[in-house]
Amino acid sequence: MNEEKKSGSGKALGMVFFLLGFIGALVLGWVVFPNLLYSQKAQPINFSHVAHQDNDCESCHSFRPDGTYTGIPTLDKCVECHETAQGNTESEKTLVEHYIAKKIEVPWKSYSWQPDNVFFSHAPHKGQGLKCVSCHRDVSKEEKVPLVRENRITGYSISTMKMTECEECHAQKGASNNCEICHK
Amino acid sequence: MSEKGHAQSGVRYGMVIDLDKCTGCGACSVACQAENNISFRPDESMKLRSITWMEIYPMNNGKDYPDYRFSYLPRPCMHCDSDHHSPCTFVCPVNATTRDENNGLVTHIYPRCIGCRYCMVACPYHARDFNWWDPTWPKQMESMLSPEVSTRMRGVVEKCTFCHHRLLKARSKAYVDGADPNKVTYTPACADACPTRAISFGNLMDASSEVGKLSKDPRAFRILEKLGTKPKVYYLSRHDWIKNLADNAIK
Amino acid sequence: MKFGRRAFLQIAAGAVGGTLLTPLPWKLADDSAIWSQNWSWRPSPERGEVTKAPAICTFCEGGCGLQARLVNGNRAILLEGNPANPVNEGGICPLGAAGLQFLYAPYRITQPLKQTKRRGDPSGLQPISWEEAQSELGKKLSTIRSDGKAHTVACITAARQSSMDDLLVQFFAAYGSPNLFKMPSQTDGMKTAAFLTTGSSGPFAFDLENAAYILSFGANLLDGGTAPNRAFAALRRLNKTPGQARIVQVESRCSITASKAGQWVPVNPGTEAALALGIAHLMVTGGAFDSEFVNANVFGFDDWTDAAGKKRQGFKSFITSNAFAPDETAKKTGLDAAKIRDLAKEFASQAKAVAVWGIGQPDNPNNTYHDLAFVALNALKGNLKADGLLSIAPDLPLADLPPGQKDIFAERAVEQKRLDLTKSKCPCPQNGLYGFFDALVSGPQYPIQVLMVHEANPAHSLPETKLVQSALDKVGTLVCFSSFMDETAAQADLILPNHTSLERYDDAKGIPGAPYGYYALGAPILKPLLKTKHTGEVVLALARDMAGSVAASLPWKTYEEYLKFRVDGLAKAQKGAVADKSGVVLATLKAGESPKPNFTDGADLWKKLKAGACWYDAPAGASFTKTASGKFELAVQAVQGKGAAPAEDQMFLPHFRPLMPSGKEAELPLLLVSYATPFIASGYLANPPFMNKLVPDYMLNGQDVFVDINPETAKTLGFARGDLVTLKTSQAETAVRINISPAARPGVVYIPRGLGHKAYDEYIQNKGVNANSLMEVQLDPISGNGTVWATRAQLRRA
Amino acid sequence: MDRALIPDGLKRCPLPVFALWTLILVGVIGWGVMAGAMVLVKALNLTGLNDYFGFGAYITADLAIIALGAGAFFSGFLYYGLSRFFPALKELGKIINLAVVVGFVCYTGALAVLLLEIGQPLRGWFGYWHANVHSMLTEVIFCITCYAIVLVIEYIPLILENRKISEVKSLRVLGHSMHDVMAIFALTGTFLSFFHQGSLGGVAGVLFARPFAFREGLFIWPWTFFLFILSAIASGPAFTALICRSLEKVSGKKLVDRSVYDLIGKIEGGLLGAYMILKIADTAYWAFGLAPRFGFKLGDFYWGPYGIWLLIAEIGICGVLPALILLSPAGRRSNFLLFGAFLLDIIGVSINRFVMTIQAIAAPVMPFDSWQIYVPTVYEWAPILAMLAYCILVISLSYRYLPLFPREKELNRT
Repeated sequence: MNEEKKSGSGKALGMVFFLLGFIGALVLGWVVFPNLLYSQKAQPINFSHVAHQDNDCESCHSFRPDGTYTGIPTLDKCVECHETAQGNTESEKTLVEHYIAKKIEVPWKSYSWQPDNVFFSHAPHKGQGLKCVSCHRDVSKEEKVPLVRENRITGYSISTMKMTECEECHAQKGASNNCEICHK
Repeated sequence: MSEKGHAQSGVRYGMVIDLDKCTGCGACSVACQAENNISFRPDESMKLRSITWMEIYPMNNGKDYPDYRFSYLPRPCMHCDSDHHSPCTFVCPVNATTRDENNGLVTHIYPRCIGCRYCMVACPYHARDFNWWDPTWPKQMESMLSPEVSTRMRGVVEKCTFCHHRLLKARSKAYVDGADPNKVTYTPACADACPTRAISFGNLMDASSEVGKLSKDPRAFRILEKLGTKPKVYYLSRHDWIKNLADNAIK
Repeated sequence: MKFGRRAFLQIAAGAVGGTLLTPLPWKLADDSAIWSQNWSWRPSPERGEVTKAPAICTFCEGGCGLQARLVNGNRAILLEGNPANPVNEGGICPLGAAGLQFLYAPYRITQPLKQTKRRGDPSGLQPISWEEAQSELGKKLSTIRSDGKAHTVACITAARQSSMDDLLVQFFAAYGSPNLFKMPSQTDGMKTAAFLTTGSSGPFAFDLENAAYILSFGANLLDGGTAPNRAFAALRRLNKTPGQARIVQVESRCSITASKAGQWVPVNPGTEAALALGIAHLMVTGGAFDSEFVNANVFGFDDWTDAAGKKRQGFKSFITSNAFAPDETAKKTGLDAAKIRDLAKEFASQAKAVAVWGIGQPDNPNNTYHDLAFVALNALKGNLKADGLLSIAPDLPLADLPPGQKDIFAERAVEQKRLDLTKSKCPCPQNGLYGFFDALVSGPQYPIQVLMVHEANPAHSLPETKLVQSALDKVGTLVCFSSFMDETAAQADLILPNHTSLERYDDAKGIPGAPYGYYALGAPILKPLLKTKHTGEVVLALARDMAGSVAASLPWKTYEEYLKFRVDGLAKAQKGAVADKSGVVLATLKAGESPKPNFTDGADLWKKLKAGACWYDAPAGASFTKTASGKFELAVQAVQGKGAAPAEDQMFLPHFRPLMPSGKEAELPLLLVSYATPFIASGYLANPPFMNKLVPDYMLNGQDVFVDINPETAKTLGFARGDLVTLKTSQAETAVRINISPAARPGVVYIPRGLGHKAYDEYIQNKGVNANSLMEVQLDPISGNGTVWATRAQLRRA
Repeated sequence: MDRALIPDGLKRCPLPVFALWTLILVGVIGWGVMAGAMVLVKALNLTGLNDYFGFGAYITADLAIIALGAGAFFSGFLYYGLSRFFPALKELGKIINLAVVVGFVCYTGALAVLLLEIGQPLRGWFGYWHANVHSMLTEVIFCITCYAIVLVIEYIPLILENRKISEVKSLRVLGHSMHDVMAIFALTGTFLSFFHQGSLGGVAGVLFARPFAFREGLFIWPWTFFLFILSAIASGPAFTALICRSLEKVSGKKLVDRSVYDLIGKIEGGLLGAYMILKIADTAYWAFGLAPRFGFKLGDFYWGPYGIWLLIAEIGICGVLPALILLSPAGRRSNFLLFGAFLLDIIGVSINRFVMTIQAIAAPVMPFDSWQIYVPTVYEWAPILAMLAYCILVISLSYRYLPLFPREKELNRT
């Protein structure tokens, strides 16, 4: 292999090959990889927030007396209205027959599930000029619950808030950013 | 962080353990294990690898029968209040262990810890334990695990947190009740459990509090005060031989 | 090829460059870190609402109030003390704090089992349904009964403070067997002594709460005995002021109690009573005793004449003899005379001084004559006055069970003597268990076809294991009601697993050694986790199926109903009150001055008790109306019983009479004493994993147990710390390691109790040796109680 | 192929012999890598470490090897930096290449072992990302990494000098141009090394609750910072020289002039002497000033296997003695004494690193606490030995295929 006499065309060709690899990598990294990384999981049954608009968020997502937050309601909450079917949607049918009748909790998937090592309490955040939608998606017009996109490596939902976001807001609001404020 | 120079907040959580009341029964240590999801193994007799946040140290007066006397000394994390940094927080390369200058708690965050064990080397009280194995429980006993404390992973350091998750819970309740979250009080599991009421806990800077008073008691002393670690755990004893064992003194 | 390679290199270069400009490498690095923070193989506790549920602690007889933390009402995550309970005031002992590890123990028995092969073969234990199990046992019992052999059915239970105890008594009375035995306890000795001296049926109780000076003769106050809280409170109260000897511990070993006490009086093992009599001698000779009380209420202080008109020596002339003079006492106890004089002076001069013994020891009772010596000391202090520091535990006004109806079978069987009494006679309340074992082993008068064991593990937790085992081997069918696969259950022919105490209704009727009335109720904190059943329910079902008089004697449908019935009686009595919030101080209760009831009827009381409140009442004091003399008897006429009067006068009097352990001193030169430690559960329950962390490595290391010996003893034997040696007693021979400790008395070897389990799981199995297998039991001459104090032993190089 | 790679005009041992030698080394490395993999998979319970000994063999080996690797930066500093003012130092040019190779292997090896030491290797990079500026370890992590990179850059031109590679014009040019700027890298390296050698000392020195290790401040650092630097430069070049000598023995050739050894001897003698004076002063102050303030006698720090002999060995036999030898011309003249002294010097510094790491934590601080003994397991030995094997392998390869020693040809004319 004698490198001494390299033709100009060779150089150009080299450039082409280089770009080939370069652009290929960019596409892989920016387009393909993210889609590979996140799985798409459907909720066990559809839940239409619109259909439940007659009552406000608190009537289903509320605080317990000890300051903890109920998050996604458990079955007994559903039972309050859906002892028997109210309408005739498929998902309500499954709710009544499969879950309520058999007393099985609906295995809802959370969109903003925090890992065990995180302590998050809604209590301090409520009434700090924060609305539900400041952190959660707006469900007021939501007929159909979206798919849950889970990171295949970490298991985090794509909409799980990461620490940097918490830190920023805490910094802005002058709230403590000490580790144990949010970790357990 | 620590640069703020501490104690500005007026809250310094601390503990006082009365060795005249303590019988060394170990209830504090067991309650701590249950409260904090501390893992255990079939054989726990290899003490240098056994995870115990509240360790019961034996000590004796060095005399022979029948003048011999001994005592037990429960040792939680001292949550050292030494200036600027605690021995351990000073050395952690990744800020996994820090001291909250709002309340003096020295905490350790497992997901951040890289397991270099420099903090263990720095701590003269052996208050820090390393997860040499993947923590595992008998299947049935996984039902006993508390959701209020995360289970650890192997390869990280852990230690007594003064049950800071109880503080967080108390604060949440205060927010909901509309009370002042900075005025809440709480007790760690060990103090709650102690059957002889030998352990008291509270704000050391509040002179009217029980710990505020007891820490000024003539019987009060701390371990290794000469090192300037300024522990926030005080001990009480009426026996000189016990006090003498608390700090090195050239005889 | 050359071209190809260069092209490849160029593409690669481009790819590398490009990749670095995408999130890929950085995201992967970050995600792998996050992955390591949430490894799927570490458990992630289910989240949800955390609630509290009241409970009572039945892991020992202390009757502490508990509080369980639950997640979503179905997962118990923590046991705490109940702050509203006046006994433990929110405190909890290590065993209680680890209690959930029994609920979730891997070695729990998940459903009824039947042995289909040789007894003890684990592969032979086959799961059966509850119906099968119950009918199997029911049929057996019915057939035996209809053969008129009801007396060949026996039972051993540990139930003492629980209403299960009365239920079993009722069942056996109706069924027609006298052979119902309790696991031995100090309470047995307390009852014997109380009956002999005061004629009452209840055990002695000590007012630790109001004592200013506690002279403890080897009592286990702080070393992890049963019901420790009152001792803890005393320590708290009396340890305040430096230098003052408010708690004095008389014991051969420097135990925790000895170390924490204001003063430790080291004596030869088993000579505590000798010291007590020595002190009595000085008090009487020095006239430093409550003569007013003695003259008015004590029989047998002066010389007396017995029923046969024979002149008998009284306590006064007996104790004043030189045999009890300080020098003599010094010889026996190993103390110096001066020390004994000081002690006597101190005890005599103290206003509120009480002599205590046996408290907290969950194990076997004492030599009765020695207990009488301690009682005598209190009598001399006048502690048995109405509001004295020594009294009789009050009898709770719980509803009595309906009079058991006896049919022909029951009548016939009950004529049969209880197996242990077929050889000896006993005029007093006593524990016949060891007599029962002896009878079984030495070819019994009649065979035992069925032995039921309820919440007890005799195969491991009773001293002289060898004897117990050979007795169990003699039994026709062994039926176990244990929740756990313990050593006894492992060799059962039929197992009907009980709920653990946190899954069932249970109660605590008073606290051993406590003068005040106490009753607490425990309701299940969650649904039973396994296919288990409350033994009380099983007994009721058995009775129902037998119909006739048996069913009629146990009319309750459920155990809950039975307890409601009992509580109803408590309510009807309109005595005592409930403590539903913290702040109730039992110490201030005066004898006879009951608090005003703060509950209306049975239903109301039940509601309050179920919500975690406990019932309490004032002390009963002591009365001597039932004795032959109508007084407190220092000279115990009851000793005579039905038999012929003893020849020697001292047989009526408290005296020092150690029951000598077997074996030659030449061969077994040392004494072995087993001790309880707060770090190891030594009763029915095996040590929970949490507590294993407390056990120091100089007590247990890997599989090796350490025995404590004095440096001097070690020197003479030429042992160094950690040496592996052979420990030999008349009972067994085993390998142990040496721990050299100045806490040990020269010439004595100390071994911790509660180790050496063979059953259960890897967290418990094969750790150390079972002290009980080395210890020797002597039957007390008066009561026939199995007593344990020391065993001759030898240590030699392995 | 092998022939073609060997620098022309130089003699090297026959390929089979070399192959065998390589094979052995690769074997050892494989063994160590296996052990390392086990540790990564089954976690650190395989080691002899425990809650008492958070640091052990891994750290000790790293500290020692990094100290000895200091020869690279210091020789570089003397040669590229100071030789302008002290022409005598030009002599070092004859050995500077070897120094670079030694430095390279020491640092890269150390980094590899460091990966095993942490419980959560996957999060190792937190050290850069979430750095705590107060932690000496942070300083160590950054400096070592940077300096390792510098060493790679310094090593590349040597590789490019390989006969075969230098046939490629572009690479040859690159090589030469890198040589010209080497001075800059050498000085950058000097700067970085200065810091991390020091911060390694800081690691022990800042443990203010560990009376054995803690030293008081000088400027903004505990003075162990400076003691470590001094001890490193007082032993690094000696290590390089010793390796060079071993190469000579093995290959049976003369690789550098005796004068080079003599010069290094002089330098090391001076530095070691200076270090010893300060170290003794430090020890005295620690024993009679610092420790008593914390309630300790010197005797409290020595027990059982961790006896006072360590102090005597470190300061006396492996400190003062070699210093004296190296300072005396007579001592330097005798090969036995000279290289003996070098060896002692190296051992001494290694002992120092061991003592500051392991004994510092073996000594109980709480009066009712007890001494403990640390025994490393094969899972600690194997990777460490593998690291050494790796060092030897790279040095062997470099010696065989690269013109490390400019004077080799002349010195071995026959």
